[in-house]
Amino acid sequence: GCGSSDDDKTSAPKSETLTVYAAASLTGVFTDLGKKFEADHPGVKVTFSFGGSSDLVTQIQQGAPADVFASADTKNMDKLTADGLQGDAPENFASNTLEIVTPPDNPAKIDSLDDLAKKGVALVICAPEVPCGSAAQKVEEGAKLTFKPVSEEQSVKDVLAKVTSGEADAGLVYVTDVKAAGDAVNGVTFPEAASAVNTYPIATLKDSKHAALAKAFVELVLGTVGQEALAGAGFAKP
Amino acid sequence: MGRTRTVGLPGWLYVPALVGAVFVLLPLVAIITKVDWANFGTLITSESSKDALLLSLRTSAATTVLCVLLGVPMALVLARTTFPGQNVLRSLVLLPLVLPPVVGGLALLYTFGRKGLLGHALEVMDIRIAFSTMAVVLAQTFVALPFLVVSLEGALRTAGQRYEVVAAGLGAGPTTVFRRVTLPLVLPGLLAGMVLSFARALGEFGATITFAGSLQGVTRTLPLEIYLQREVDPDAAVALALLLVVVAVVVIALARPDRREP
Amino acid sequence: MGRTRTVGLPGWLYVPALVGAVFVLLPLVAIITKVDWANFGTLITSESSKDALLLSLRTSAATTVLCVLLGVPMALVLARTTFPGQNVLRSLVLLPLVLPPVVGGLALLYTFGRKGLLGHALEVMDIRIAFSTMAVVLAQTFVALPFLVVSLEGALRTAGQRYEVVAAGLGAGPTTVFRRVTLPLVLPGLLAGMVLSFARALGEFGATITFAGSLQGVTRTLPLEIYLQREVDPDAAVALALLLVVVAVVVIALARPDRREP
Amino acid sequence: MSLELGARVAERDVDASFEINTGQTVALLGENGAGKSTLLAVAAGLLRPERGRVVLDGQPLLDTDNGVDLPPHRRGVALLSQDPLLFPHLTVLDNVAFGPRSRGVPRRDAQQQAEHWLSQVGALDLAGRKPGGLSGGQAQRVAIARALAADPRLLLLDEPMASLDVEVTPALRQTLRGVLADRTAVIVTHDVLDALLLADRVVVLENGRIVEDGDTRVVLTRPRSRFAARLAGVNLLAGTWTGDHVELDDGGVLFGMAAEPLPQPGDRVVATFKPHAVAVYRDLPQGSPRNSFGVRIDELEPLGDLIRLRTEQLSADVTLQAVADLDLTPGTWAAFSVKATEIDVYRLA
Amino acid sequence: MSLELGARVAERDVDASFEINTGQTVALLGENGAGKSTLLAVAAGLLRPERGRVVLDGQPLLDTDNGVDLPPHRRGVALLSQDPLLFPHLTVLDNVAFGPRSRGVPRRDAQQQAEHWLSQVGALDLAGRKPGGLSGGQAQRVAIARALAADPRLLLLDEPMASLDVEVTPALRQTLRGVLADRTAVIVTHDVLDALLLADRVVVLENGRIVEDGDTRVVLTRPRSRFAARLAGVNLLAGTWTGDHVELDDGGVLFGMAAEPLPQPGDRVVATFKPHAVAVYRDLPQGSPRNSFGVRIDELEPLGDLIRLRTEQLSADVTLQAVADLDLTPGTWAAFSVKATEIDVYRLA
Ligand SMILES: Nc1ncnc2c1ncn2[C@@H]1O[C@H](COP(=O)(O)OP(=O)(O)OP(=O)(O)O)[C@@H](O)[C@H]1O
Ligand SMILES: Nc1ncnc2c1ncn2[C@@H]1O[C@H](COP(=O)(O)OP(=O)(O)OP(=O)(O)O)[C@@H](O)[C@H]1O
Ligand code: MOO
Ligand SMILES: [Mg+2]
Ligand SMILES: [Mg+2]
Repeated sequence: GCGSSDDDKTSAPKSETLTVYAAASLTGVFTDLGKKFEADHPGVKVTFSFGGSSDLVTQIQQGAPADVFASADTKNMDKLTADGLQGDAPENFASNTLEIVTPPDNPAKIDSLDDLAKKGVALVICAPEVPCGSAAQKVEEGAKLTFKPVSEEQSVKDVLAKVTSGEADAGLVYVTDVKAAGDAVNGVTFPEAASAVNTYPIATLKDSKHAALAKAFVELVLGTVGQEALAGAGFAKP
Repeated sequence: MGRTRTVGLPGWLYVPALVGAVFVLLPLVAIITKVDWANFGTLITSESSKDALLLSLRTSAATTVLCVLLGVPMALVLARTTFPGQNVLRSLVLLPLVLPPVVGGLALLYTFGRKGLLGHALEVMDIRIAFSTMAVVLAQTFVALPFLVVSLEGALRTAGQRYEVVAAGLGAGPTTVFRRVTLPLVLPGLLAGMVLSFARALGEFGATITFAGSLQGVTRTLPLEIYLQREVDPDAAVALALLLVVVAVVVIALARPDRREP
Repeated sequence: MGRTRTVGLPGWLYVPALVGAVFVLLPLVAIITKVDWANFGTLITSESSKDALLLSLRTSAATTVLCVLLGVPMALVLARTTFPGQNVLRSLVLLPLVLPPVVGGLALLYTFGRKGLLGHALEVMDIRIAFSTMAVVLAQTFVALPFLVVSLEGALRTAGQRYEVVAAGLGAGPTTVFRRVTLPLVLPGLLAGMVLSFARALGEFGATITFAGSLQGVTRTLPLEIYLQREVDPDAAVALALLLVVVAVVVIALARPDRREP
Repeated sequence: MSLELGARVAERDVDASFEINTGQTVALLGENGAGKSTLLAVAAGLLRPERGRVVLDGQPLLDTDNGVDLPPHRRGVALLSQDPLLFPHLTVLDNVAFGPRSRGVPRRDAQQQAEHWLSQVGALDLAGRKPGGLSGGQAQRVAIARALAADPRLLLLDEPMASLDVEVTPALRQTLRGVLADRTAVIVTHDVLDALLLADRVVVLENGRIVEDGDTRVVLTRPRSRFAARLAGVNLLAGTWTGDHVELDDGGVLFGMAAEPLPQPGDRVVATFKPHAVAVYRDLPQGSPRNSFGVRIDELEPLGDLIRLRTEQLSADVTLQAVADLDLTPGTWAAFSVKATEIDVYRLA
Repeated sequence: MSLELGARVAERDVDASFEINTGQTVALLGENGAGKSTLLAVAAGLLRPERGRVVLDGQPLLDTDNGVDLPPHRRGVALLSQDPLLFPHLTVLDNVAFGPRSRGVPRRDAQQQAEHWLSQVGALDLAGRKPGGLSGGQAQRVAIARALAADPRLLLLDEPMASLDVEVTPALRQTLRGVLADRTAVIVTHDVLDALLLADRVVVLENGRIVEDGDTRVVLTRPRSRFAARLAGVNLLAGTWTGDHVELDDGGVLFGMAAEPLPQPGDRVVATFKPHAVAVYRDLPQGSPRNSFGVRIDELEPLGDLIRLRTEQLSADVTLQAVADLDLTPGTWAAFSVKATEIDVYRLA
């Protein structure tokens, strides 16, 4: 961005588009925040590209036209900063912890983390390679338990889907996922969750053609409006 | 009217045929039972759904055209010429079929992306392909092209060259033979190939999200929208999936040629 | 040896054919350039990679068998009989092609899952499909079956019924006609369909992960392993993708029949 | 009656029906497009007519009025069509053995039968070949062997001798003669010899309708249709009997000998006479033959030691000497003259 | 020499070569599988032989020695093959107009030409049909029209008259005669009439080799090969000249008149005589004809007013009366007797 025409402070309501790349787990909250942002900035349209954090990073590395990137973990944000693609330094804006999820009728009678290791429980967790899986592994090791999952999924949503469909008796997902799923599931909190907190960082991007707008969006997320919305969706403070 | 007689099929054959049909149809029925009919209308007429549907139809149509332009010559070269390494080439052309679409999308990124093989050349020409609607078309073409090539090559081989040879003997040059004999004779095969590639393009997800991203109105096709809606509103996702199915059935039924025995 | 002559192709046709070939091949080259050759061996021989490869080969082979058992009768019924609603049925059978695989996987869950359409019936019989290798095969069959049906139906229609009619006139009953005339005549088409379904099964990702889950050695096929490795070790993912490509090329090349003009 | 074959196929303008006895062979004659192959297709069960009835030895194979329609493989009817259609994936031997094998004959026996029929058509040396490597006539011979090997209750042969060479034709005709002797069969042919030597009866089709049907020798010596006459090589003119002579349809007058059953004045009749009986002059002669016509010679054909002169309607056989003396070439005008005693006049049925 | 056609195709055991003048028509004769269609395919450029040379009007179309091999569409050679192969997606009219259109003739003119040729083969009324709806003979006629309409420099006809009816054959032969008169053409046929009326020259193939090549009338009246003799309807026996008589290859002795160029003792010769010249008895006669053979009669064929008796090697033409008097039927033993004056003896080249 060698001094491109991104001076958006001009009050002339010309149409501009801000592009936000955000982790899939932020879909609900960020869509709402986007609407809010558009209301605050007439003539600006916010579009989102939601996806797995690592997909998004790869795309940005290959030149995707992103102005803001919000990751579901620090590892993926680190890849970006390693390439020097961030604008301002990343800031953590939310965190998430694990919660046990079961079908509404809780057929396997799961009350605690220990119950997940019971024989005959169809347990589904994330694979250790993805963020929610490494969190699950930490919890498992911390509690000195040995899980025998029937499946190690690629993403939290895949875990949730197995539980909502009644296929699995229990799963380990994020608090926010349990909240978003509403009546479709039953959540069981457990104290050991505190040992594995997942942090969400956000940053503007170096090549952004709307640097000022991007900054404004990051500020919105970090500000009270953003934090309230995130809390409403179940996210904790970073 | 006098009717040419068909030889009957062995009766036992209907059993596995029925099992197969049920196996394919039951899941579709299952989807339909999950649809929230009360809100079906509002779910599929939201701004983002309409954008996604239109984008899907536009890009799939463009993909089909591109597949015909590139695939027909490829099928002809594979079916009508012989050259060393032809079999290897044919296998390679089939590869997008076997590549998980996400890997295909990655491969496209490595090719057309900023840091890709052609990245520098494209940058010099000031062409940005990735993350544009063009990228969606390229991703869909990459996965759909083998369908057209394979089905058309098969049709060309089965049709044989007897009529082409006769036409050449009557003085027709290669272009005339191609236009007036080859193409009309394999038209059913070509149409079948077009339907297949259109269908494959319409359902394409993995390569698109990886190579083109998911921007509403620009790169977010119907399958991507379905995926996204699943995060926030599973009912909407199911409704959209049904919409996709209906669109596909309509297109396939419209395109189906009146296939009579030759 | 005297050779039957082929009519030449118009010269201009080679240009788009070449463009098409480059378009498909360049991304494959791009992948190869990304491979970390120094560690290639160790990357693809890890325990999890070997498990994934073996599982992929086993399930894809089983899928191909299942596709033949169900798809051949289906193709015959579609090509050789007429009944009301046949065109609609044919479109519906094509649907798994157009359905994004993830949606297809959901549909399978809604059907064979514990709470699905057949869930109760299966539970009574104490059959648990989800999270088993059987589920992988079902998911792959669901997406691969249309390939076999479409290509075989095309071959059957192009081959026509003239020889079958002759055979019936010589006193052969439907089963004999099927075994001794129909099947041998469309063998190339059948093999092509088998290659296509095997390839599609080998690359299947979305439906498998949604319906079968992902557990090493049981349900985590090579595409799932690739996807997972991408999160932690992109080098390993690229190496595995290349492995998948090589396996596919080998299988396709081996299966390719010696296709001579009929 | 053992074979009853009738069909109406409006789309092809065919509406014909005939019957033959068990063991009889009928020759189906007629010009291109007359409907010969159509009738065979109906009998074999390959074409379903709007209305049709096929009864073989008392068993209805097709009866549209009563909804009977046996599938081809249950009819016991083998059809040798105009196109050999040998199974491309089977060897010549296996092609011929296909029929016996389908009847349940064990493999070795079937192959022996196949070898027998191949040697009958002079194609035993081709046994191991694939049909793709056969010449046109070789394929035709194998197709004949395959049809014969099927040993059907009814054999339908559509131009079996087309494209066979002069070396094999007489021998094959001899073979067919043996095969057809005690077999119910229908043979389509454009060759009068086939009809004469192989068939007991002749049915002539014209535009999808039967115009003649009778004993082979009777039809070919006393043809009542132009086509049969042409085929038999006799001259035929149609007209009306006046009681004394024939008033030809094209205006002329012809004197001849009325044959039994005697025609009545006003009856439609045909007059036939042999080309041999025609005397040829350069000018219209005066003399005893009261029947003379000015004609333009279209064609000269050698016929044994004679030359056959063809005009638009008539033929005359003359010696080479006469051709030379009269300087006859295509295009010459000449006078044809026939004695009344040489002309037979038949009442049309 | 205007057409030079030579090819060796080992796979099919064909190795033959002949030449003809511009405007000449040659009839290619030979038994099934002799290699006739193979030679035509080489000329048309559809089959590439190991070695071959095709030169038309001085222009090499194929010359394997010098690497020349023009593609079919640049040869100006039209081939009517044994299978009509009409384009199934085009109407009859468009099929016939295909050749002219490919030459660049405007649509309307091409269609007019097509109509002309369709009327020449008596198929104008089929113009609007699709080939799928034609009878076998109708398709054959349209294929002839299509080949003729292409107006090639060299016309190759592979059994054009097979499966045509007796009504159309003479007229079509007449048409072909006109078309072939000033055209370089090769016609494959199994019918001696086609050869006699359409061809200036005859080439006879046997097992892929040329065994006879010469003026039509000469070959058919003085055949030197068994096949040509059979075709011409004359009897032919091969043997060695002793100076006085012929010692036949199968052991007998034959007296006849040696023709110019006179054979020398020890020369290979053929003896020919007409079936007409054969007298038939029930027992071997004593008398002037010194040449008598005991034979078994295989077949009786009507031939005009006569009956042709066929044995394994010989034919005799006798009257119906004689057949009745001698009670001749297939299988009867009889004596054939020929006067020496009726037998011509030729030296083999
Ligand atoms: N498949 C078809 N569809 C429609 N009409 C057809 C079809 N085949 C033949 N016909 C027409 O039906 C009529 C009878 O055809 P058929 O094949 O029975 O004639 P044929 O007597 O066998 O003639 P040929 O001697 O030429 O073989 C012809 O006018 C022909 O054009
Ligand atoms: N495609 C082929 N491949 C191999 N051999 C063949 C092929 N076609 C024909 N032949 C063989 O080549 C020889 C010559 O065949 P060709 O077709 O030239 O015979 P033909 O003289 O045209 O006979 P016909 O009178 O039966 O048409 C035959 O022995 C035949 O079996
Ligand atoms: O976006 Mo993530 O990568 O859902 O855990
Ligand atoms: Mg016919
Ligand atoms: Mg031939």
